[in-house]
Amino acid sequence: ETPAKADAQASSFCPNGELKFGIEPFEDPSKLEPAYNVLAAALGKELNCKVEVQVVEDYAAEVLSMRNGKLDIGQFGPMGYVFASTKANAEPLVSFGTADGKLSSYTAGIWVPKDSPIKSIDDLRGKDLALGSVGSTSGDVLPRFGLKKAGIAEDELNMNYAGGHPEALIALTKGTVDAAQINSQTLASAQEAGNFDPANFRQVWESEAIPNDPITVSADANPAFKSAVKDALLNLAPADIEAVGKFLDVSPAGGMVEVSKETYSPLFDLASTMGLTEDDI
Amino acid sequence: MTTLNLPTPLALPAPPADEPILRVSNLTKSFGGRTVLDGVDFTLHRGSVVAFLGANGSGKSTTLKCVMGLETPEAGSIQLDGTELSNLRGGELTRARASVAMVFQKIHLVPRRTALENVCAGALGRISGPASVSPMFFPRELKEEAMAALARVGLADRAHEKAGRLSGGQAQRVAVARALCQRASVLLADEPVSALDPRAAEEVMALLAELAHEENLAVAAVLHQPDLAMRHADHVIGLINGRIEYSGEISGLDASMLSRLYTPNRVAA
Amino acid sequence: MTTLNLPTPLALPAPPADEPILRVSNLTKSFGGRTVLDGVDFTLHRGSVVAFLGANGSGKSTTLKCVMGLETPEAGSIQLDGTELSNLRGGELTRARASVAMVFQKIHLVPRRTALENVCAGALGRISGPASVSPMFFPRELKEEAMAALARVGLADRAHEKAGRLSGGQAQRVAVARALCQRASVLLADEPVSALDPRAAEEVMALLAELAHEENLAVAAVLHQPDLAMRHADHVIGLINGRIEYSGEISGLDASMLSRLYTPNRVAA
Amino acid sequence: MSTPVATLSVPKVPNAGWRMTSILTAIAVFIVFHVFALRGTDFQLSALVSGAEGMASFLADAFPPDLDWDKVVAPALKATTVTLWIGLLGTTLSIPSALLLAVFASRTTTPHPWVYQLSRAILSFFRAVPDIVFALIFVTAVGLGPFAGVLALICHNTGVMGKLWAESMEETDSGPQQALSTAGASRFQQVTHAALPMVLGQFVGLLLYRFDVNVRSSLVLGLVGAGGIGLLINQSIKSFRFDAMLTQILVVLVLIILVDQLSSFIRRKLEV
Amino acid sequence: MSTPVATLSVPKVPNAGWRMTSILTAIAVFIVFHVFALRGTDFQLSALVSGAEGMASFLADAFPPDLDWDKVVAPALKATTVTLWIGLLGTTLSIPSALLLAVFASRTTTPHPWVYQLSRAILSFFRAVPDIVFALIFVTAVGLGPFAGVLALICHNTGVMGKLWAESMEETDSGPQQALSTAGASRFQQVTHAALPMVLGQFVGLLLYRFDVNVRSSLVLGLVGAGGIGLLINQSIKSFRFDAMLTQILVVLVLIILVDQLSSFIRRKLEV
Ligand SMILES: Nc1ncnc2c1ncn2[C@@H]1O[C@H](COP(=O)(O)OP(=O)(O)OP(=O)(O)O)[C@@H](O)[C@H]1O
Ligand SMILES: Nc1ncnc2c1ncn2[C@@H]1O[C@H](COP(=O)(O)OP(=O)(O)OP(=O)(O)O)[C@@H](O)[C@H]1O
Ligand SMILES: [Mg+2]
Ligand SMILES: [Mg+2]
Repeated sequence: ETPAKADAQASSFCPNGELKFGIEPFEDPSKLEPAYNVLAAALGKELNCKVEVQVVEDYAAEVLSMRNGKLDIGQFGPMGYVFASTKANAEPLVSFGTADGKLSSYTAGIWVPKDSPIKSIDDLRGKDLALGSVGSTSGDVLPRFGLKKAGIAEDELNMNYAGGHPEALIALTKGTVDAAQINSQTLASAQEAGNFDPANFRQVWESEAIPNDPITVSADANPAFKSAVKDALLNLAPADIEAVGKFLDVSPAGGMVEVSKETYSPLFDLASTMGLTEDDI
Repeated sequence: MTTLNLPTPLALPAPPADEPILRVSNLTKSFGGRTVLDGVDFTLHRGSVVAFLGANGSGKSTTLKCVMGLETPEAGSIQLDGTELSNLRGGELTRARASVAMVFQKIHLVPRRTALENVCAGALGRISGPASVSPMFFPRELKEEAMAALARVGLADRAHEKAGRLSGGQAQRVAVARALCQRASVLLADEPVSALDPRAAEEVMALLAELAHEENLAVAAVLHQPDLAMRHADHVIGLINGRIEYSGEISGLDASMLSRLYTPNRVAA
Repeated sequence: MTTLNLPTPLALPAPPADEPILRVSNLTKSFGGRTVLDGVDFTLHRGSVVAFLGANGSGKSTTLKCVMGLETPEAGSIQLDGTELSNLRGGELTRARASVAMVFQKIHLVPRRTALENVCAGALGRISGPASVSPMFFPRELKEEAMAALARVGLADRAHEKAGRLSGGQAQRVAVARALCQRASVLLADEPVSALDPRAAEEVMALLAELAHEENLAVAAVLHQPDLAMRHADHVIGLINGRIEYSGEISGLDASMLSRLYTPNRVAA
Repeated sequence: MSTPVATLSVPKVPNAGWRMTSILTAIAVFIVFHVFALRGTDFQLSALVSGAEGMASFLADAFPPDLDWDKVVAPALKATTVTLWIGLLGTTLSIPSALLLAVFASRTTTPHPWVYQLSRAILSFFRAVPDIVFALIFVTAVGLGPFAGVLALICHNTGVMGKLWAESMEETDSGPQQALSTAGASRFQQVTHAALPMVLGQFVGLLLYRFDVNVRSSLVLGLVGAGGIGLLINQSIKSFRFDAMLTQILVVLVLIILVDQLSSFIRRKLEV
Repeated sequence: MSTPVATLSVPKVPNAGWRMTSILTAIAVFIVFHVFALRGTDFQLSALVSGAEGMASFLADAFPPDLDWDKVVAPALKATTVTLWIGLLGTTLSIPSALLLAVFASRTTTPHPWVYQLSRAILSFFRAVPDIVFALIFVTAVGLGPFAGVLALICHNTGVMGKLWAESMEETDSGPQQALSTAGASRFQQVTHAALPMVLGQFVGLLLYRFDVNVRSSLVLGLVGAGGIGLLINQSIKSFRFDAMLTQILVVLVLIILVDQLSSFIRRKLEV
């Protein structure tokens, strides 16, 4: 790389001397920022521009700032991406791959204590179910979709938001609810931290696999910038992704893999079925 | 500092003495069914001191508060220098009011401000703009005038004491000085010497008489000491249960009148 | 309502008259470098009225506040009925204090409470338990005693008026009634008649003298009217700049002494 | 005035130098802190101007409010009653503890300096623990739902109201209380017969302020499954239904205005 | 006393019947509301007792606090300074608007009844809009980061502080202000020379209370990616590190106690 080329890149892809990279925290945000900082540092080196990571607690702010051109790169949860795509014209570039180069995925699930009389999703009628937080893919939309498919109306059981995945898990382990949503990622990290012993619990429902969180840029961005970011991300060494991948239950982590809007089309359908988006998308 | 040199009401040529500067007619006020003022009529003239006498609760303070617009009478008219106050609004009313100064029975100083600052505040009707925003910016002329006012009531040595730290009598003197600093043409004083020691009371009353006689102010003072009234007032008004029962020369205030004024009357009011 | 029948200090056999009930020695107090009390000594005896005279700022209120424990003197001792107050703590001190009643120069009523309720509050040292939690629960005997106290100061007809709505003189009478209701054996009154009309002032001073002479209380009253002191006090204490300059029979208070008392002294204090 | 205005030179202010120095120091510290703060927060008003368009488009999304009765207004009203109940209990049930701690933590009414320090520490503790944490603690005990939210609010509100009440007692004229203390009234009696009646209006004002905060803190409560209008606003945001959000905010606005009117009505009644 | 205590029968309280009726009505309304509220929130103290074990185990998880310097304490301190800056700006920059609205929205200082109503409406509006909504609006304009958080806090704080200040002015002795008004002082002068000096202590107390709230307002800050101690507490919860959470809460506690001390120090300085 000649200095001249680096300067050219800096001027075209590094408008204010730094790129803003927004992260919607997913399952377990502890140590998330340092982990993402590793990834951002690697990305910054590739793009020759400082990348500033910003962890937000909610996708709405991230979508809105991307819509107004105030956010350059954004990672969203699958459902957040649906809104980012429809509201901020976000274009997915890559997501996390497994060691064998495939797109990683996770599942949502509903768990009950081992000796619970609840044997299947149908038995949830009249019971307490802990969800995660509002708008969460695996913590809110998917379990409600599962209930809907099973023909259970929302007022037939007592559903409450616990505030997040770990909170839902606590509600179950402390015995204050009959059932709780726990997705495969939370399950893995809680198991590792010793907060959850699957032997004492049973999964009564599991969703289909959902592709992992995409990293996006605005579709209106300079195509050269888009491809530069994409290349940079795809070129990241698995070691740089490792820290993040762990939280996404992708272990051992592979490199990034390319994704497109189509990859997430089931989620668009899900959003419109659940009435979250207008049908005109 | 031009603000200080503005023509004050005192600079106007004095109207003929028989033209009252304040004319109050038929003032009527009641609180929750209790009639406190019952058709009060009186006039104040430049150059003369009027003493209001009356038993506790006879309506002296309420009369003065009505004149100052701090209580709204049910009926009656208040004419200042020929102008009916109820016809004035906003800035005009404020300016008219500024020509009447009041010493409150309850003193009403700002305890966190110094004596000097409290006295200066009496001049706020005259100064405006940035200089009036904070005591820090008060023009030096104003502070010097306030010092002179404090000296007139014998409190120059405590100018920088916070008002909340003064003794009862000291605070009352600051309240008098604040009214002086207003350069008003009418001065209403509600028991201005009640907390003063006898010599100070005598001096402050003499000061009020001097303001009336030498600087041509109209002064009205509520007093509970008929002897002070006799020595310093030109005219006396006696209130009984919200009605004026005596109004006239100080010499007419004989023992029987005084005894009537102060006879407790539990039936009325 | 047994609480009301507890033995009160007044029920104790009176000590010999030459034994002072309150002995204050060498009281010294300064505020921020300014010496306000400079070795004040005096005694109060049951059955006698002491008048405190002195110019504004001479330290009269501060003296009384030190006795009541509202200001902390730098030096000096205060003995109540032979007991040094600084040796008492907690409940004992509260009980000792309850035998000394005070009328404040600044009145200090609770404006939201009625006159009657304010007077009843003077008896709080005597009643306890649920009956003392709220005016609603005050025992009837207490309210009737408070009514009698209000009647003694001529305000029985305004018993249910909120204190904040009373005129200056009316509020001061409530403050006196509150002190009466305390059934104390020592009564300290700081300018208790400053806002009263002359007849009321005369009556209240006569009442204080009656309490001293007939009910054997020790009364101390700060006064700015030497003539009231002459008519009602047995003993006079004159303060100049925080020092006692005169202490003796009322007859010794001649014109030259009075003139000394009230000569403004800007050098000291 | 024909006669010149009398004047007298103003004596020197005692300690003027020292006072000036300490005022200037305070101002300097204040400025330095602000410089750090402005830097630390990337404060740039120009960014606000240049992004005004974005705000406009956000507001355009919200207008006109979605007034669909069945889908938006009715659920908002229903959720508001839930929040109302939670806020009511969270406020009134914390009165006893807040009052007690306030009396102990106010210099003018505390029975003892140690009690004073201890109560202030307790109040600080209740304020330091975020209400989500209280919520979590209670959720483990009573399960998800509004009850846990009420308990969390009670704890947090005790801390805030106790502090505000204590300070308002410290700032009020303590004369009447002193008068009762010299009459031999116990601390408790001084409080009930002087301190409290003096600050009643402020107490009511602060209480209703907390009520209104507690009603709005359903946002946090939404996190523990207490539901309420906060949850609906959250859902509207997450599904980018800003017009519905506006309607829900308007419902909250009406509620707040009503509480405000109630506050000033009661305080007027309490006036002397 | 040997002589019987003098007594006199107490005259009837005027309007006693009407007053009693209105008090009883108010109490009845109060009770009815509470019954509804208790039902509406599943209020069951027994649940709290039976779940005490759960709380105990939660607390056991938190003790002892994790005092690992590098991993917990140092990041907590660093995050706290960020929040401190945000809280500082969010508070001080809202002073001008809050003060103006407070003066207009206080019955004793407002220049006109319409101005009064309007300012109160504006203050209510600022309080009705949840701070996360302000945060979203500003994020669209200035992007993610602390600046958006500061702007959101300024808006919300204006609403709260303006209301609290207005009420404290209404509750304070207006005598000095009346004295200046009769001296012909303008509204503005009455405010600067009487109303404000009278309530200065309360204003400082309320201001520092809001500072401490703003420092803790993790919800908004987390939302806009401003980070801060609130985010760390959240993260600790989400990763079940309750011992680290306790440490972070202790850091907040220290901060709150310091602010509290500052508040009482300044208020003591302002005392007469
Ligand atoms: N705000 C109020 N509400 C109800 N009654 C009031 C109010 N203000 C005054 N009063 C009553 O009006 C009557 C007259 O009061 P005012 O203060 O004018 O008396 P005053 O002549 O000044 O007496 P004093 O010599 O004691 O100062 C009194 O009976 C008083 O109780
Ligand atoms: N808290 C305080 N701080 C500073 N100085 C004070 C304080 N209280 C009183 N003083 C000063 O102490 C002196 C004596 O005050 P005190 O109130 O005892 O006077 P007094 O004899 O009662 O006067 P008056 O007749 O005016 O009531 C005065 O000069 C007063 O300014
Ligand atoms: Mg009066
Ligand atoms: Mg005095």
